[in-house]
Amino acid sequence: MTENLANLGIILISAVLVNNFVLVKFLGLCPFMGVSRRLETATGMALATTFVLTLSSIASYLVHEYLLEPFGLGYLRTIAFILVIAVVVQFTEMIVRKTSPLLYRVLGIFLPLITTNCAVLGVALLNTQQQNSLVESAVFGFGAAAGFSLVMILFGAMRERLAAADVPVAFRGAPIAFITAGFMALAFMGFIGLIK
Amino acid sequence: MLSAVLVIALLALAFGLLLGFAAVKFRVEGDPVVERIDALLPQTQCGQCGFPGCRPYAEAIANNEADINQCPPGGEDGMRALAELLDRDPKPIGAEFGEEKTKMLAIIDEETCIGCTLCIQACPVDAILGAAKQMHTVIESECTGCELCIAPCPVDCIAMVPPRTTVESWKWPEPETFHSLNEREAHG
Amino acid sequence: MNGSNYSSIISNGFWTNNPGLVQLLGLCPLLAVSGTLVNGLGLGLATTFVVLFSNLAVSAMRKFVPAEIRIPVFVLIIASLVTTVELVMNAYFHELYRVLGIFIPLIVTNCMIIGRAEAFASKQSLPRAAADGLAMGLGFTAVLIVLGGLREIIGRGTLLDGAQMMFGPEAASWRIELLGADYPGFLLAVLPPGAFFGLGLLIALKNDIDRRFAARVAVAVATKQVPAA
Amino acid sequence: MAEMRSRPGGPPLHRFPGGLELPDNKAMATTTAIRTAPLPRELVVPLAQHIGDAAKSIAKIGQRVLRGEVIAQPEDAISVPVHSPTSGIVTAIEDRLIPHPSGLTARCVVIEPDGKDDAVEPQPLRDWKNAAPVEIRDHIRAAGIVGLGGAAFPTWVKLDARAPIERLILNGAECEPYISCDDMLMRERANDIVSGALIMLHALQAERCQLAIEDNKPEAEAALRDALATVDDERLELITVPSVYPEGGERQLIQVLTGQEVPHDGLPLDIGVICHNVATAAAVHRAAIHGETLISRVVTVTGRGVTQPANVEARIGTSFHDLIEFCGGYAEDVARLIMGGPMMGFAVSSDDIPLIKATNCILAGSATEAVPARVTLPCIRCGECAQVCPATLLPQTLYAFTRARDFEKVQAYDVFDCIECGCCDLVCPSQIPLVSHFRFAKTEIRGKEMERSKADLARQRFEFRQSRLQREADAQEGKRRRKQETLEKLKSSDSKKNEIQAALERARKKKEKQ
Amino acid sequence: MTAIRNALLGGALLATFAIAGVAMVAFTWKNTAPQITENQRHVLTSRLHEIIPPEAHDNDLLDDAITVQDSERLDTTAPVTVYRAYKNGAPVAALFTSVAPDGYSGPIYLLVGIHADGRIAGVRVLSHKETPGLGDPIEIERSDWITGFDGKALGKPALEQWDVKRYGGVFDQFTGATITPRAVVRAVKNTLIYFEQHRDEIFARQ
Amino acid sequence: MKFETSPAPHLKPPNTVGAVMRQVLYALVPATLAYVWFFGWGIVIQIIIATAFALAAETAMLLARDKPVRPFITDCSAIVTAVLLAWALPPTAPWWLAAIGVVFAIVFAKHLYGGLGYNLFNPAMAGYVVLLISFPQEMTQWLAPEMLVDGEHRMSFWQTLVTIFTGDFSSSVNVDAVTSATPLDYLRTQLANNRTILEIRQHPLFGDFGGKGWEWIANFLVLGGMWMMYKRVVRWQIPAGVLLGLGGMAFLFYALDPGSHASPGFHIFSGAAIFCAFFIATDPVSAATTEKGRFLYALGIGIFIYVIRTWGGYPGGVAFAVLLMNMAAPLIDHYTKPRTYGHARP
Ligand SMILES: Cc1cc2nc3c(=O)[nH]c(=O)nc-3n(C[C@H](O)[C@H](O)[C@H](O)COP(=O)(O)O)c2cc1C
Ligand SMILES: Cc1cc2nc3c(=O)[nH]c(=O)nc-3n(C[C@H](O)[C@H](O)[C@H](O)COP(=O)(O)O)c2cc1C
Ligand SMILES: Cc1cc2nc3c(=O)[nH]c(=O)nc-3n(C[C@H](O)[C@H](O)[C@H](O)COP(=O)(O)O)c2cc1C
Ligand SMILES: Cc1cc2nc3c(=O)[nH]c(=O)nc-3n(C[C@H](O)[C@H](O)[C@H](O)CO)c2cc1C
Ligand code: SF4
Ligand code: SF4
Ligand code: SF4
Ligand code: SF4
Ligand code: FES
Repeated sequence: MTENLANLGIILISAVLVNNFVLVKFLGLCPFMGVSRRLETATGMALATTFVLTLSSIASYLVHEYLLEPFGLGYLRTIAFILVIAVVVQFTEMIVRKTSPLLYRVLGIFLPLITTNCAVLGVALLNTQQQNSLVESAVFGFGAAAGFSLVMILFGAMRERLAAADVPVAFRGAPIAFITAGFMALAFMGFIGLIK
Repeated sequence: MLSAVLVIALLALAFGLLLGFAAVKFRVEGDPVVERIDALLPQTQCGQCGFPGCRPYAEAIANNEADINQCPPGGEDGMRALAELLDRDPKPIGAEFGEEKTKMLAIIDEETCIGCTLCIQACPVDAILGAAKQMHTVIESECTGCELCIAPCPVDCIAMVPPRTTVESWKWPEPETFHSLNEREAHG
Repeated sequence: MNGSNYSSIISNGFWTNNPGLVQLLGLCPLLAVSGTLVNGLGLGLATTFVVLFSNLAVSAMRKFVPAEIRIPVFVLIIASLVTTVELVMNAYFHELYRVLGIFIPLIVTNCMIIGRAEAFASKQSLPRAAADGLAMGLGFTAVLIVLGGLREIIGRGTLLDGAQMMFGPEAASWRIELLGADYPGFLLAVLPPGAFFGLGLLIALKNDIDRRFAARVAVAVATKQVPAA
Repeated sequence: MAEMRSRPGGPPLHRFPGGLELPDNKAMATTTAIRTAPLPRELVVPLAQHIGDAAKSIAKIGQRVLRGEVIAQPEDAISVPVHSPTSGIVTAIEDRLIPHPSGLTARCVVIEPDGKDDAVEPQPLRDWKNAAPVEIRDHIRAAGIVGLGGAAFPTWVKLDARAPIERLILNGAECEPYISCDDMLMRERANDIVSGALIMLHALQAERCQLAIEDNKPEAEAALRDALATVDDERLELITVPSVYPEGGERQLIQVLTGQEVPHDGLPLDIGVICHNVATAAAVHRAAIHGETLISRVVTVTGRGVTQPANVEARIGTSFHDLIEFCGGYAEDVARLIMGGPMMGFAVSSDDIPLIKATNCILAGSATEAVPARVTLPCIRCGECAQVCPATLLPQTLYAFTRARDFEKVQAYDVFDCIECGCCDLVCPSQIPLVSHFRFAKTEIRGKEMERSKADLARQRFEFRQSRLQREADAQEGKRRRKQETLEKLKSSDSKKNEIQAALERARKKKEKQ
Repeated sequence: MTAIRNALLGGALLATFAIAGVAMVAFTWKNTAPQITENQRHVLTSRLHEIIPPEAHDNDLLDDAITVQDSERLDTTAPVTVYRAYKNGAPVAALFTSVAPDGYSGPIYLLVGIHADGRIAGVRVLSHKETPGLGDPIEIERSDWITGFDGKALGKPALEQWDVKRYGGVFDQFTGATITPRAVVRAVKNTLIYFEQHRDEIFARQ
Repeated sequence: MKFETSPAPHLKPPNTVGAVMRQVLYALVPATLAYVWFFGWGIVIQIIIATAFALAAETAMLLARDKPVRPFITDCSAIVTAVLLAWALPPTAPWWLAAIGVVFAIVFAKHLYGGLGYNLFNPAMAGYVVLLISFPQEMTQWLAPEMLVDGEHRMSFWQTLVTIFTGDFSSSVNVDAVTSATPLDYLRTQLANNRTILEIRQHPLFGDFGGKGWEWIANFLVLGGMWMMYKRVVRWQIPAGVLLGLGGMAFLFYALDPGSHASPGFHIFSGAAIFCAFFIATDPVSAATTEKGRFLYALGIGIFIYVIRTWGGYPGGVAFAVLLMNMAAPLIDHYTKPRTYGHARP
């Protein structure tokens, strides 16, 4: 394995900033909108997702590489990946619950939601599409999760500030959250070109 | 085709085993969420939410069987606290459950009271004192204002009155401006 | 929400409980593929197909799946359906398939689908479940079409661009230059921020309509009550 | 902690964060000496004049009381008795309007003076130098002395040094504009203050006493210096501090003099300091040496809304109206009547309210002076408020969370550390009534806590009742079963059939009765 | 004990569904796979056919591809695929997947078609990241600027005129954007030069 | 006697929002004059157009939202937004550009959030970015400093007006010389062509520190900034933070490789860096609000300006950097709450 460190750095920056999963690639939006009303919950969700995303990125790489490809079953990848993700989520939940009740209190309620976070499946699919290696898959998964966490936490803090704003009635709640996300996407366009 | 079926079946089998096992092994005992919800309810025990008391309502919320906007005594503030705890969108108290009223206290007109004890049986928090055939009184500090004692009284001697504002219990009002969040529909 | 009659199932899907505007589920495809009307329509129909059949399947087997493995079973059903759709689109609508890309397999994680399976189909009879699936799917599609249409008009000044991808080569001429050929295009609408702004505005519009309607109803009720009192 | 400019030769001073330099407007009321107000036709003495439960009236309607006679006894530990300000007849004990921001009424003793001003036998504390501290405290308590600096906290409690006290600070800062009662008192009765300081030092067993005075009161400073020279006690020290509002705030003054902060959840005595107002010291002197109780005080009657501003010594219970009349009546354009200073005082809706122990100033403001025509705009987050906050709070954030009704956050941002000085309010370009919002938040949070504890009580009682009902039902059920069993047994023996019948009858009757 | 039984039962049921689902998918796959492969090929060839019409050649372009590498001339270290068109065994044209590395926001991937006689048959942009609204007129969908290459050859115009007008060349620049068109022009020129130098190798069939 | 009551304090507040905003406008006057000197009348026309549309949009939104119009118009915040946005536009840009930008700024970035004080994002910069990504062509046509065009070709007020409203450059002006890249733009594109800084600086676009003309305007902007600091409209944290962040990054890379990185002085004195440091980043509403937070916020802006200028696709960088840090401001505030009096030191 001769992974070029610079290459991995580019994958990371690309996934976190330039091609941010939420704001540019449009993945993982449901939790982004759904559990970001408070900074605390947003942070919890971000942490849980980071863990699961990285792990399932690796796991689905392994399944794809060693189970599907050898048998020429690439077309089954969606089914296989979703199973993998469900297992990883369940597994994480079990481990966390067993080892650290404290952590479970923080992350517990978010874990089941992650299965239907399409960023997780998205990473797995993109890994196969981009033919990433194992290490690349891991870095890509982590980068995607870090990008997700970054905007999620910023968004959570912003929404707390929004709670005091005199937003026009029709825009209260979801609409202004979308508008805000729009501005975030606008700001993230500044990163275009950072990666050639 | 066979290999496809085999591979996925293998995966699924492992998955199913794990889940079935987890479902039994790691069943959650007791639900701390219910406690936390219950702690936010006003404990008026009035049943306006459609459940026999606050705790049943708390359980219903926890099980997704009831919405968070069904408790008028808790009012806007209570609903907000629930929304925050459960990370749901706040919504106004449903009109069908009654309106948020200022808190009232029951007083018994001691002249008229015939000492029938019916109100004592109705009061969910034992806030009424008195024995059969004697005059009854409401313990002001313990009455939750649930109004459950009103209906049973055969001589209609119980009335709800707003608690007196004294210099001690007086609260500073919130200054109003034209950009106050006039419609207190929570958002964020 | 127990959907006692069909009209309420339908109004749920299209308006009161619309997956895109109210439940806020399936947001990713909603934003990602609503660059043009045709893209939106394509993914909307694919999603409708999946939710319809998953509802049917779930409703059909609701009696004999134990609670513990309900979710995994649903997920399996949905994943199989989605893969089927994916293969079919790849074979027969190849260009559209390429445009929609990763968002076709991602229908699997559209929470709306599993949500309907959980909340509705697993408790209701077959025809009801079918109606619900159709209503929800089409409601979702409607939002996709409106958002896609708006973004296409504002962003490029056209409508129905790329119709040939769905309706065959002769549909290429369906493309309408709404704002004239030399409309420079307001790029914001087609770029990612435009998607967020667009959906935000749509939801606000819906809220506003609801509010006005509610206000009108309240007034009507009030005036009706006056003579009675 | 940054050092503040201090007089050459004086001890190093420190800075407290924030604060404002305000035009002091004190001169109007300091041109004449302290005037003594005549006895009014009626005195209204509220029973609650300070924190804690109201005192319980022991006077009877129609009773004649003497000056200095106790008319109400404290019920609460942190409380003091109330004395009759003059001799006369108690005409009523009823709810009257009192000076309170709520504009509500509270229980008062109404006395009609008989003009004789007969006093009870004065009981000075002879030989206080050899008295035990506890004796002095009890004496001060009996004299009804509370802090005259604004909060009217019972002075004897603060003299109860539960920890060793290093220094006593006498607060003569009087930092708020317009108010000059302490200034005049220091000019005219410096000896009383110094004497009071010595008594307090003894009561506290403290090492030294610092008299702090702002540098805008040179006459008072000179008078105090003379008084200090006469006693020549090296434990007493006069310190001039620069004039910055709200330096007179206890915690701010302590920080200026010691460089230390009073812990937010503690008291000054936790860092070995006790702070008293200079007027309080004078009152202690009068109680100990002359045996007088606290029945009058010096109050500044000022503002452009009153014709002849002055400092007036008046009996507690004199109405604001009488005091204003004594000072020449209202000017044409009077628009506000304020108890306290322009920063911390509250506007009252009527002048038919009595002077209380805490009233240091009656400000009759003209329209141009005291009616801020605020156009409140939204907060623009400029941060000016945070710059001037002496408690280093973030008023803009507190305000935002108060608006959002997020009281949890409001508390997390330390709203209870706000001393309500009004600095933030004044500098805010959006002219937001910040202090009012914080007061609202504070009472709202306290109210919620009360509701919460009430709800907890209700929950306990509800659960108790549920379990009681359950127990009763169980007992009933048990009884029924036992009865059933005996019944079965009895069924077999014919001989007791009648008995059974009778028993069943009885049971039925009993049930009907219930 | 029941735990294990439940787990087994669950697993079995799940496996059943899995088998059913996968069977459905596999069945679909069987029936669509040929069509899908065909589609994928079709996408590629149709791009090539934009430049070399199908009637101009008689070989299968996709099968007749070689890769060449020349980091200096072709501006990329990656191998460049060349599709070759023949009619009746005679070379007709070569299609290069060239790269213009110095676009405004990154490399621009091009398809450069060159007739056997050295004239440009056509150029298309395969992918790029240029600024929308500024650099994107290089796409055929946005403007026909790219067709300006058709028929040009080395020396026609002269080598130093292979540039945008501002720098003394013959090609238009875009308003507010000269970098993008310059990069494309340069890449096309370089491809032409490479083609001239290696014409025989390129058309040689092994 | 009865009295009205009102909450304490009972003194007249010395300050108003309108006064604060007007100080910003005054502070811009000298720099605007310098701008006119170097680049002609365009900026004045742009300011007028933008202000007119801003006031119209503000009024319309206030009416639509049922808010009183007077207090919010007289607070002048809409005018500040308009003027700052106009400053960021190419002086000969078509009129509709200013109109679209400012309407977007007022309607979307400001009033959907509740108007004055509630916006999370800097309205002027939001408007600018929308224009930049939607109309990059119009947004990148900059005039060369007038000094470059010989004296008699200076565009008159009338000519500029015609250009702005019709899009045609008057025939007397040499179009090639008129539309050109800004120094930053030029620097970036030439660096991409592997030219060294030294070579690039030979170009007539460049002055002693930054771009010719630009560096003079920057001086006047500093003057305005000092005025605002004197007036306590802005405090030192933000300008210092921006300049330190940008200068620090530039210094770091300049020290590493002066051949392919411009000097800190160049970075600070060209483009909108100074403008940003004193007028844009200082927008109190969308900035962090704690003292420490403001410094961090500004430092972040400085760093992002450098990153986007150097490696990004948009050479300006300022607007994106500001929006990016606007996003982070609430979080920064959250983590920079000062220690309250009497609380233990953390
Ligand atoms: C509830 C309460 C309890 C207090 N207990 C004591 C005490 O035990 N000892 C003491 O020296 N001061 C005590 N204080 C007095 C305060 O330190 C302070 O001097 C008083 O509140 C007047 O403050 P102010 O006028 O600055 O508001 C207490 C104050 C309050 C509110
Ligand atoms: C903002 C503020 C300003 C104050 N200014 C003064 C003052 O100028 N002089 C004074 O004696 N007390 C002032 N106080 C009250 C003091 O904090 C403190 O309560 C008093 O000095 C304690 O003395 P006492 O108990 O004898 O009244 C102020 C309090 C606050 C909160
Ligand atoms: C935001 C932005 C994006 C740009 N994108 C491109 C681009 O994609 N392609 C391009 O050639 N020039 C682009 N430019 C313009 C270049 O920076 C440069 O100014 C231009 O190519 C020089 O053109 P000129 O010589 O006609 O002035 C862009 C400029 C800006 C400010
Ligand atoms: C120092 C200062 C800087 C300002 N900068 C901006 C700015 O960059 N953009 C803007 O739209 N408004 C600016 N404003 C005006 C005002 O704060 C802005 O319109 C608010 O964001 C509107 O809520 C500024 C105001 C001040 C006092
Ligand atoms: S309505 Fe509220 S207070 Fe009444 S019982 Fe239900 S939860 Fe309790
Ligand atoms: S006294 Fe009446 S109103 Fe009060 S708690 Fe009991 S039943 Fe409810
Ligand atoms: S001074 Fe007023 S406007 Fe400025 S931050 Fe504080 S509350 Fe907001
Ligand atoms: S009133 Fe409170 S928040 Fe405002 S400056 Fe004074 S202490 Fe700080
Ligand atoms: S569709 Fe819900 S997370 Fe993407």
